[in-house]
Amino acid sequence: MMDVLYFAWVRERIGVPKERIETAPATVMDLVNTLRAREDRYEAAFSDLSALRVAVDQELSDFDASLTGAREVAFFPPMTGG
Amino acid sequence: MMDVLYFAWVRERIGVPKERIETAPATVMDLVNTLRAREDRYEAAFSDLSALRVAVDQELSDFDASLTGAREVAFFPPMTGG
Amino acid sequence: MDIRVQEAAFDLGTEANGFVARQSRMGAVVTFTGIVRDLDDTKLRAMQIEHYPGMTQKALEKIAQEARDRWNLGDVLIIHRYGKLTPDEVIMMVATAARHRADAFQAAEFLMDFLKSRAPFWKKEVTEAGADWVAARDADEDALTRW
Amino acid sequence: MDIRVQEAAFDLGTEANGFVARQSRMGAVVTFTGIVRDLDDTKLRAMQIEHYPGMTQKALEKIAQEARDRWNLGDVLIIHRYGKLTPDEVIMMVATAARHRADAFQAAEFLMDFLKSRAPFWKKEVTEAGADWVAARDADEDALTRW
Repeated sequence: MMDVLYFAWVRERIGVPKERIETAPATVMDLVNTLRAREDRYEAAFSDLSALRVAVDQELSDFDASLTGAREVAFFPPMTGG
Repeated sequence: MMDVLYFAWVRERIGVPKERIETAPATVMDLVNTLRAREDRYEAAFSDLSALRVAVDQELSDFDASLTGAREVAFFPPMTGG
Repeated sequence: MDIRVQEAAFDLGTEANGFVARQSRMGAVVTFTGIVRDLDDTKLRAMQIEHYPGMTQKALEKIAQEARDRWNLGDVLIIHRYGKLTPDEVIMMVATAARHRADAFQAAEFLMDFLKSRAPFWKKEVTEAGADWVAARDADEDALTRW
Repeated sequence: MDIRVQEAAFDLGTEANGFVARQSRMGAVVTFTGIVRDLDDTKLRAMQIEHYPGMTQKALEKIAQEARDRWNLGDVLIIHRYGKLTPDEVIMMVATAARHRADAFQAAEFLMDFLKSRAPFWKKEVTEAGADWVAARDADEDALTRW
């Protein structure tokens, strides 16, 4: 069980800022595939992974990172601070 | 005829901030040699030219620069602004 | 380290003076300030800044600590706003203090380069034509390679 | 260009805010501030800054113009004091504005590098042990070679 967060246009495409996932995907990529299989809005958000960044438990991470023990995963576009 | 100005420790060693020279040295080096020949305090100020900088008519210049038409020559140590 | 992520406006001048006053033995202070501007003549009305509340403070602290490890610094200040800003408002600032200017300059540039691409902020510009997320610039990602 | 050589103290915060307010379309502002500090624990009592009145303003204008020729800048501000300053007083500041931060940072560093070694200012430190002219640092002369 983990929280999945979305920011910026990822949030807008998926339509919610946050949701709880009851399955236990092994990696970020497994989580992405689980989500993509759900509905078109997820497919639209995740169609180009090179345009996305991911954080696991609030640390920047990679799509092949393990989710063992992870409590929070966030997807968002490249950051534009400053 | 030209004004010769001294700044920082050059001014302190020579003892005046400014003086008028009535001769017409051809180059900065000629002016330096004329001054060195005068008194010990000039010799003390000009003994190490690598420690000095020169401006001719308020523009940074070199010791071999011509003084033809120059109205003001200034000698000083390397600058320490900022 | 003084790191603040806030919705409220802040005053650059007050912060810069306060930062200088809190240092001792640091002869050089560099500040960077980012301001909402209508750079491309799009009749910019507002800039909406979204962030990742749980992560932002930690990400900025990590970047600031990295700067302190790399350079001989006094203090580091980062203030970054989120929420709705209008043109000419100050978005964010960093300040660095060091004994000598090279450290202060390099640390400030480093903070800005990492803050741009590694701190979880996203900007949306609201113009006459609609609202659009600001795209990350390749130059910003490239800027990281020099450190 | 706003270039001021003055004996009077000035307020960094007021100047920084004023500089930002006078820009338009410039999203990035960098400032550098130099402060009198007792860097080497010599019980510094004062810093006496001498300059070459006829030349200083012209030299600073030339340096500022060179920066404007090299980078895509909005405005440039330089304020440099002379006379007697006491510890923790602000000696000088530069500010640069640009559309993007790289130009603002590079121009500010360039201004400082040239101002350090090419503007006719000389500093004398008055400490418990006496008064001594500050020697130019080799690092400051070397810094010019990168431009």
